[in-house]
Parts: sequence; C-alpha cells; structure tokens
Amino acid sequence: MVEFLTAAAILLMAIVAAGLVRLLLGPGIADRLMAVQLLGTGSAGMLLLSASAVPMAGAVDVALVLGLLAALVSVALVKSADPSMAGEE
Amino acid sequence: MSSETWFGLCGAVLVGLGLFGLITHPDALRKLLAFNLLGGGVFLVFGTIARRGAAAGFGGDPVPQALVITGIVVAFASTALAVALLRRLAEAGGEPAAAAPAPLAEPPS
Amino acid sequence: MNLSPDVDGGLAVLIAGLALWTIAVRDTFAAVIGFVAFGLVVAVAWMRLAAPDVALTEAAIGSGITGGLLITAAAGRRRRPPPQPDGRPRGIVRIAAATASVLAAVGLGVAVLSLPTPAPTLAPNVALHLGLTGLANPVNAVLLGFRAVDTLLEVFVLLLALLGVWSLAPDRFWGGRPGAAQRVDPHAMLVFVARLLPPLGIVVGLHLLWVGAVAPGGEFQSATVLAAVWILATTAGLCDWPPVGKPRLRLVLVIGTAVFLAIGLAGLVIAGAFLAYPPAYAKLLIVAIELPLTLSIAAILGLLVAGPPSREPRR
Amino acid sequence: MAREVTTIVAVCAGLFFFLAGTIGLIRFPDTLSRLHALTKADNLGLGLIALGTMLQAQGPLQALRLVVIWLLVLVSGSAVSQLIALRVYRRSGQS
Repeated sequence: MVEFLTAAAILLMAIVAAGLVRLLLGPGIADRLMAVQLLGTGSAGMLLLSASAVPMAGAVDVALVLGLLAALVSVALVKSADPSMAGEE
Repeated sequence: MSSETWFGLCGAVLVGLGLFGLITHPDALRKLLAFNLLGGGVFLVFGTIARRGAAAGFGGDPVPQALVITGIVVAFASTALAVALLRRLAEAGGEPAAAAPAPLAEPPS
Repeated sequence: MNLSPDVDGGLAVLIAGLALWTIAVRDTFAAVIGFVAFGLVVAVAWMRLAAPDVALTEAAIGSGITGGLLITAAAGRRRRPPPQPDGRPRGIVRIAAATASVLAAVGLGVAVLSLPTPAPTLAPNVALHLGLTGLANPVNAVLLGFRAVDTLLEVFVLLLALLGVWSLAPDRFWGGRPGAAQRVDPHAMLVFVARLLPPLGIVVGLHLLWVGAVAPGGEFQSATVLAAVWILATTAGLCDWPPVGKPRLRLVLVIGTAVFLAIGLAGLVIAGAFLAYPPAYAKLLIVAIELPLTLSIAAILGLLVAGPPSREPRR
Repeated sequence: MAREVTTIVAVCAGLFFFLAGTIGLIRFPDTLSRLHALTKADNLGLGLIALGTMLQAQGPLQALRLVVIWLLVLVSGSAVSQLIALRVYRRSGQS
C-alpha cells in the first residue's frame, strides 16, 4: 500500500507538472491562472497521498493552508486583472 | 544523490538566477521578484543544512528551521515596503509611455 | 522500494524551471503568476525536507500573501504604467552579470556538496531542553523559548516596515484609510466567496495557533491565515480598511509586542535574565505571549498588504 | 482488504481525472473549454483522492480534515472558475 500511494504521489506530480505547459503557452492571464489552480489542487492531493503513505506531521494542515491561500491569490488575480471588477470605475 | 542535496543544489541555482535578474532587469518590480527568488534559494540551502542535522528524533535541526521562518516573514515585510515605495515613485515621477501590455485573455473562438 | 530521491529530484528541477521562467518571461503579470506557482512547489519541497512548520509559513506567506501583494502591485502598474528607465543593460553588462551569477551559484553548489559529515546540529540540545518550555513542537520552542529575542526583534521589524509604508502617504491622507474605496455588486460571485471563506479561515487560523504547541503550526502561520481572510473580505468590499489614525487600531498593532516585552522584562526580575521564563510557568507565559502576538501580527500583515493611507480622513 | 481495494480504485480514478483535466488544459482550443477541463480535475480528482486516503486515515478527526480540504477546494475552485469565466465572457463581449 505504501508503494502504491508513493507511486500515485509521483504520478500526480508528473501530471500537474505537465499542466504547467499552459503556464508557458498562456496566451492570456486566465489560462496561466488555470495552470496555477491545477498546480495548487495537485499539490494538495500530492501532500494527502504522501502523508497517508508515510505519516507526516502537519501534511494535512499544509494542504489545508494551500487550498485556502490559493483561493485568495486567485481572487486577487482575477479581480486585479479585470478593471471592471476592481470597483474603480 | 540524497534528497536534501537535490534541494541544496536547487537553492544554489535559485541564488544564481535571482542575482542575475536582480542585476539585469530594468523594471524595479521584476527586481523585487528576483530578490524573492534569491531569498528562496538561501532558505532552501538552510533547509538542506537543517535536514542534514536531523538528530534526537527530529526530522531536522529545528534551529535553522526557525531561522528560515523568521526570514520568510522579514522578506515579506521588506517586499511590502518596497512595493509601497514603488507605488509612491510611480505617483511622484513623470510617466512616459510604457510598452503595450500583453493581451489579458484569449477570446473564445 | 524507495522512490523518494526521484520525487525530490523532480521537485528540484520543477522549482528551478519555474524560477527561470519567472526571470525570463517578458510580461510582468505572467512573471508574478510564475512566482506564485514557484511558491506552491517550494511549500511541497519544505514538506519533503521534513520541515512542516516552514512549509506552512511558505504556503501562507511566501506564496500566498506575497503573491497577492505582488499581483496587486503589477495590476496597479498595468492601469498606470510606471516610468521606464533607459532600457535593458548592454551586452557586456549582461555577460558580466551572468558570469557573476554563475560563479555565485557554482560556489554555493560546491559548498552544499562539501558540507561536513557528520553534520553539526543543535537538535540534541533542543531535545534536551524541550521540557523546560512545556512545548512539544521543537521549532516553536526555538522561536518562543530559546531564541525568543529573535522573534521579538522580528515583530519590531514588522512594525517598522508598517511605519515605513505609512510614512509614504502624502500629508493630506494622513490618518485616513488605505486602499481604494470598494464598490462591489452585493450579489457578485466575489462577495459569495468572501462570505464563505472567512469563517473557515478563522477556524483554520485558530487551529494552527492551538496545535502550534505540539504539532506544526504557530503564531506566524495562524496570523497569516487570519490576515488573508481579512484581505479577502476587504477586497470584496464586505468591510473597509480601518483609518490608520484610529487609537484602537494602534493598540491592536502594538499589544503583541507590548505583552512580549513586558513578560521579557518580568523575566529579568523573576528569573534573572531578559525573556527567561520560570520553568513552572513557561508554557502559560508562552501562550500568554502567543495570543496577543497573533492578533498583532495578523493586523500588521493585513495593513502591509493594504499599503499607505490613500483617502482623506473624515473630519 | 475491501478498504485497500477501495483506496486503490478511488486513487486511480482520482489520478485519471487529474490526467484528463491536464490533457484538456493543454489540448483544448479556447479558454472556456480549458476551464471546463480544469474543473473536473479540481472537483472530482481531489475528491476521489481525499476519499481514497480517508480510508487509510488514523482516526475520525484526520478523516474529517480530509473532508474539509475537499469541500474547501470544491467551493473556492468553483467560485474562482465562475470569476474566470465571467471575465473571459465580459472581455469577449467588449471586443
């Protein structure tokens, strides 16, 4: 079971790393933001998998904070990239 | 190669990249990003040293880890101060036309 | 089967690649997004380095609110482009900079590869004296017990940075509120998110503070999560930044440092050294420092992101 | 035994959704279709992985935290997707 979960964590990392191609290609802010969103979710998943393979203190809390702060960053990005939502008009 | 060595070398690469960006980027905000990358590299080298010092049942030496936590917070404080300075500079200085911004999003086809 | 060096090698390459992209990409906004992605992967790397406390700090501060701060800065410049200096440095300067950077990186890399074995460590000392602090989390024992004076000075640095940011305000705005006035449609999606996440964020923040004594967590991580939900709520227009001249706000900003300093000075009298705790009360005193300190740090971090006051105070 | 099998099935299904979402994110031709692919990975991928690891968790409190993480990502991910979609929609309306 430990081997399976570790292998799953590695595979997940490879998958979300591949998704970063969208960060390189763009072409817009929205597409790049999506790649980061996928990376955040994938990192949380990877932490959960590796924490259940080998018990690690705090891994679940790190995943929790990643999820919470990724939402904040995405909101800041979407809002500041779009003047119509920035409340300045 | 052991895992902490990987991250130590990665930290060395980050220091090099950050230094290069800090020197060559004309834009101050990009210099600030480079400065944060440089700091991240230094912290990773600290992390390597902490991991190598694992003893007494701890996964790493807690003293360098505590130093890194302090460092991350101070790096944020200086970044915030630098951002405020940049904004004030932009308000105070003349504003010649800058390069055209990149497209925000690709319209759906 | 041991797969971990492969994971770590992959993570290291990914981190270096994201950093390279952040330096090399032309568009500033894209570079900032790259930096946020960089922070996410670095947080995972800290987990692999068996430093969960640092991973929490990096996820919350390094990637999270630093990312939010830089994004807002980049967006402000997009609307109002800054003066451009006289272009990129010429070839010879770039080559010299590249040489210097490569030399620095190679030097550091050689230093990493030639670290002494067995590695010097203070971990046994920490383990030996951990009982004196009443805490079970060694990193927090270092931060609030053995090296408490560093942490005290760190909070001073945060306060000084905030003073520096505030002092950039033009005279007419002094005492006013920071940030632009927000007018957001009350039925917008943003407001929905900003109503939903803060209660959860407050629970997570207090949880991190509470478990900090025995497990990864602590006052900085907790304060950052609290500051993050505060920033989110003001971004959505649910509440406004307080006027910086408000006496109650000033009290919140300094109460953590004041309590810390008072307990430190009391240690001079009772236990014979600055910031020395009498062993029987060590844990109680550390908790008494942590609670107001979390409140102060959260307020300082939020206001650092908000920037200098930018609206005239109401007379 | 049944637990182990369920974990393996759930994690594999989660990885499948992540893979599908990533391929969609890379291959789909426009922003809104890519967003559609991304949300599958966000919601179902992480949800299934949380379900799989929940069965291996020590104690109900740990399992509860996994549920909270999934709900958090579910809520924030869908809300952010809405914001992105709204933005793309408005911009395409302007141009």
